[in-house]
Amino acid sequence: MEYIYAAMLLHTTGQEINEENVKKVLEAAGSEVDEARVKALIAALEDVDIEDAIQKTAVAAPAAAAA
Amino acid sequence: MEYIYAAMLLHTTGQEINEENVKKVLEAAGSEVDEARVKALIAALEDVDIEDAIQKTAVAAPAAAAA
Amino acid sequence: MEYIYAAMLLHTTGQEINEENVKKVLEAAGSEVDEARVKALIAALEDVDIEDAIQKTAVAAPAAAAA
Amino acid sequence: MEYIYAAMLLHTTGQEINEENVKKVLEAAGSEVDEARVKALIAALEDVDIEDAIQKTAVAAPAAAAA
Amino acid sequence: MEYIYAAMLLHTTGQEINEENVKKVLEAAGSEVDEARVKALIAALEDVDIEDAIQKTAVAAPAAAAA
Amino acid sequence: MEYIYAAMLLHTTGQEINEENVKKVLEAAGSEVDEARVKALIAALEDVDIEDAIQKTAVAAPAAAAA
Amino acid sequence: MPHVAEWKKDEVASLKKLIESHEVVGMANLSDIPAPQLQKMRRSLKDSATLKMSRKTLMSLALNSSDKENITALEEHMDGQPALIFTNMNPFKLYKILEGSKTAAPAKAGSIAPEDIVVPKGDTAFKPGPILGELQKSGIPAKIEKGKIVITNDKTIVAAGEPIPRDVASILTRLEIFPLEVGIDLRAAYEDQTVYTSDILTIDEEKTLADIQKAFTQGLNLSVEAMIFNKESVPVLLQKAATQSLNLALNAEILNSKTRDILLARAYAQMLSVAAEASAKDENAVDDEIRE
Repeated sequence: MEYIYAAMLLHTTGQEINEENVKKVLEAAGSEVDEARVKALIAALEDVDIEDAIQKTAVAAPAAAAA
Repeated sequence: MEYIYAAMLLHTTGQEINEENVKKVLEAAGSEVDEARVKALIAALEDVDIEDAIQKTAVAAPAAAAA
Repeated sequence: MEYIYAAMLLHTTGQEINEENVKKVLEAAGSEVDEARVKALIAALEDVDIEDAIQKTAVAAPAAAAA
Repeated sequence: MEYIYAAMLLHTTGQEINEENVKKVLEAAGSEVDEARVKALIAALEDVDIEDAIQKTAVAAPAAAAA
Repeated sequence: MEYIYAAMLLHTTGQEINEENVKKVLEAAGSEVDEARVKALIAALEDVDIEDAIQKTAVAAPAAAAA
Repeated sequence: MEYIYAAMLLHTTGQEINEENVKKVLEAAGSEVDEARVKALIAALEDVDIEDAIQKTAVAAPAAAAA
Repeated sequence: MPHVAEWKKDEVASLKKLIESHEVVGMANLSDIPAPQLQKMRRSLKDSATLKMSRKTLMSLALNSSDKENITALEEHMDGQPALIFTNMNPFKLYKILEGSKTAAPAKAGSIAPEDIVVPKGDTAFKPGPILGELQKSGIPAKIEKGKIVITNDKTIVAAGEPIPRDVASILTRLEIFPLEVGIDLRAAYEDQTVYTSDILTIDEEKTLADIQKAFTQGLNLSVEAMIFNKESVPVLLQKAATQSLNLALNAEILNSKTRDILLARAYAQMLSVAAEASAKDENAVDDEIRE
């Protein structure tokens, strides 16, 4: 999940989710970065409103976490 | 939330969750770091089984949620 | 999902899931192949026991959502 | 299942699911193609809405997980 | 399903499930017999324990897998 | 079950489920036909909507799986 | 037949004619059917069957005079108030129709209970009075509650196959429980050298329905298991393939249009979960946004 965590981290801090930033975060976390996966991540997230995606999907999360 | 993501990122890459590492990740993500919060987080996470907390969560598929 | 389907197809026929094979299958299916996504796919699958990953339900119950 | 994956792949890439295309995909995946099975598959798909069948999965699968 | 019912019928009456018998049954049922499908049927059933297979719930399968 | 299978076969091929046809199918399957059972079957099926019964099964099965 | 009256000869001849001209000849028992009900049944059968009541001896004569092989076996099934039924429909179907047209009737002293007769628990319409004693005497657990006689437990008062005692019959009628069935009771039917008795003629429609569903399920199971493609198995196989593919994509964390939202939400949910545990230790470990 580190690629996704990196994206979420950048989303939370308000930074742009681009190749450079994702790589920077992953490297800071000591991860060996796979360029292809970074590219795929960026491509997949390009048109996505993360806030929206989380809200739409996360109904189960708090309940499950509380369980 | 960025503090938590940073910790999870470190957890996933297998790095130690200590002040230095958390700060490094947060800075890479362009975040201004609050030292007190980092300290509190690290202390609190000492007694938390992150893997366990992660496993506990469940996410419903959007289609399923809509059903 | 075509990249996943291609991987599943190769897995089922017992072929190696590598760049060349994935591309061959996707092209045969008339897909425009994005090299980066193929590479990302292969990288993501590298550490995964496919047989295992196929069986493990990755999405949570709607019951949880309702709870 | 390779015949099924071939059909799903063609469906996803928007290609027609006909004998020629299914065979092409299967051969690209290194599979020995049984013409009779391809014919049976195509005949069966004439009455089946793939999108519909797949959509049902999203709902059924998590429910199954709850069992 | 007529090919399957023909096979199940022969299985129940204790007759061999071979091309000749399957064709005979299908023709008696007024079906136009597709030789290729008969061959495919017989090939597919060769390695299957019919008694066992008819009991295995096909639809609930994902549930079982997930359980 | 051979009497039921014979009826299902005729239903699938679109033939009328009458004494003559059921007997023809059973004989083709090498079964010794008991006239009384054929007659009982026909009488029992007269008020049964096979298609409906099948549909109910098909619906019940995933529902059961989901339960 | 030297001393046989002319009308009897005519009746035998007419019965014989009916026997010869129908594929199916049934022997029924019309005991206990009130006349108006019998009229009604006769009318409803009009197009599909003919019902003829006659003396036993005349029916025997007619059966014995028939050329149909083995039809005299029907004589063994002359019970009560016998009648012959003539039809061309499947004897099983005839039986089904006749059974279906039976109606509930009050208990009669000495009648055999066709099944267990149960007095259900619950309120009765009776005000307190001597009937309470009568109920109790018949073995029905009754008491007075809020000014009414109430039956406290379900009670099987006559077991299947037992005769109904006189006092029980009267109580049942007063309770408006009608445990008997009246109607044309088809004892046996002849068709094509075979006499089918009522036990054989009984069709279990529910079992037939269940068998159909079983056959379909078995066929589907076999199709899926053996990967035989037909329009029933292919949707199941597609679902299986789609589920497995989705599982793989999610478990391998491969982002595409189908998995993206789920994976993002999963990361978020995991973060919340970790945050919840961290804040349980020290609430300053997390920021305000999460604490809300």
